[in-house]
Amino acid sequence: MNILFFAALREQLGCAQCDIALPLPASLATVRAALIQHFPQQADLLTQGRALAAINQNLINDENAVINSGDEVAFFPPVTGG
Amino acid sequence: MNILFFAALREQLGCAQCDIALPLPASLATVRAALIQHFPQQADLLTQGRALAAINQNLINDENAVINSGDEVAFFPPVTGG
Amino acid sequence: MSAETNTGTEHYIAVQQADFDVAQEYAALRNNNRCDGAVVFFTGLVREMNQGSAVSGLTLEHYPGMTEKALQQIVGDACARWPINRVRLIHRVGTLEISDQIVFVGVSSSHREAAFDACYYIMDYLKNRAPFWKKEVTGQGERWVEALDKDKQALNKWQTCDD
Amino acid sequence: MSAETNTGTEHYIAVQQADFDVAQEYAALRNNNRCDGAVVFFTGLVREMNQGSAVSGLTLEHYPGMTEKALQQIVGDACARWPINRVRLIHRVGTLEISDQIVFVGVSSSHREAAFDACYYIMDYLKNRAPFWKKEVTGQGERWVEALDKDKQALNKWQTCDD
Repeated sequence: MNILFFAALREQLGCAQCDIALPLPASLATVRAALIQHFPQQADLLTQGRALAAINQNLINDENAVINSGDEVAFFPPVTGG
Repeated sequence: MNILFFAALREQLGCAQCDIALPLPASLATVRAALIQHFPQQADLLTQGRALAAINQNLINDENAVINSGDEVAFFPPVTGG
Repeated sequence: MSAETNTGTEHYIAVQQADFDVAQEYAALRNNNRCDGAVVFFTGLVREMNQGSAVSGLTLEHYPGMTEKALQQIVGDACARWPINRVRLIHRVGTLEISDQIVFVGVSSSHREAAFDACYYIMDYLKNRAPFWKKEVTGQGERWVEALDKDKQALNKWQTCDD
Repeated sequence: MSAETNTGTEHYIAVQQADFDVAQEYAALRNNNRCDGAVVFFTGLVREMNQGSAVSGLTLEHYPGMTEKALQQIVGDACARWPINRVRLIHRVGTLEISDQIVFVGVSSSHREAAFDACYYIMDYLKNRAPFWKKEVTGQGERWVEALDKDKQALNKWQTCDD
């Protein structure tokens, strides 16, 4: 599955997106854990609270939320607009 | 002493100001009572709450406030600007 | 019928018959202002419907002298309460038509909280403490606008423990 | 990098690099609007000092697509909660300098309470939910702005019993 990154997280991971092999559907928690395994040096930046998650462009607070094949998934730092 | 009136109260009393003979200093309550005696037909319009009072252009809520000779005194309805 | 008063270097208070230009007021809040990140402003307009009747216009009466004093007091109180940098407050008097501008309150501050709260506070106190009175022209003739309990109650949100 | 969306007849939401004109936005809230007696607007500007450092400019990154969706959601929620008639919301992205305009939120309503509350609500939620990120240029180099606890806590004022 493809995952998008933005802002500081994009810079810290060194990429705007990455592909992770993972059977879907999977929970947000599972995807986050796989992401941490994929970027072990940046594990702390990817924990819940430090990295927010969006599924299909909706902010998701529930780590049990289900990600299906074809969903657009993104991780990014807390927002600072306005 | 001279007393100024504004807005609806000015129209209802039929004058923008009036002169009332009253020994000063006097309390706001005393001045209000004298005013009611001067305009018996409009007594209800002049009661506390219906007619606000200002002394030297400051809104006064305390009926015990003292009015001295030379003070500018005004009565008017609750305000409706903005 | 026009009075302009400066209450400090950065505040502007005016009571006037003339209309005001919001773009010009906004520029005055923003120009050469490198420290403020937030501007909040309010404008009050003449509405067509008020207290159940169609209105075709209104006249604003005021108490010259006391009006300016009351507005200065309100702005001063807001400045004492919040870290705001510039305030501009203009209230019109005289004859106005539907959709005409009545009042402008603009506040700049480093942060949005102070700007929002101070602007709202100034309007709430103006509604209760500044000696202006509206007389509306309706299909049934002229009538003085009644003061509303909800405007009095609006002040409750600004009560603090030491009031 | 520009997206304009109408969420209903009277609302306007845009994410754009271009600057906006407050006078034009105010006119759009006010023109042919005989029922609204109150307009409240907020503008956010680039401040020279932020989080303890002198800033010479900033870059605003966003998540295209999600940004517009998040802003529509916030405006829709405000409209469901307060009787407001027109909302205009513009947020800039890209490179900005000191004193540049970042964001505009304008709300019109019959009465001031709804206009003030809805405008403030939209800004508070935008600060927490809309995917924008600021990167500042300071004397010590570039840095991403840190999200603040006070912005998160600002949402508490909008909590209701049935939330």
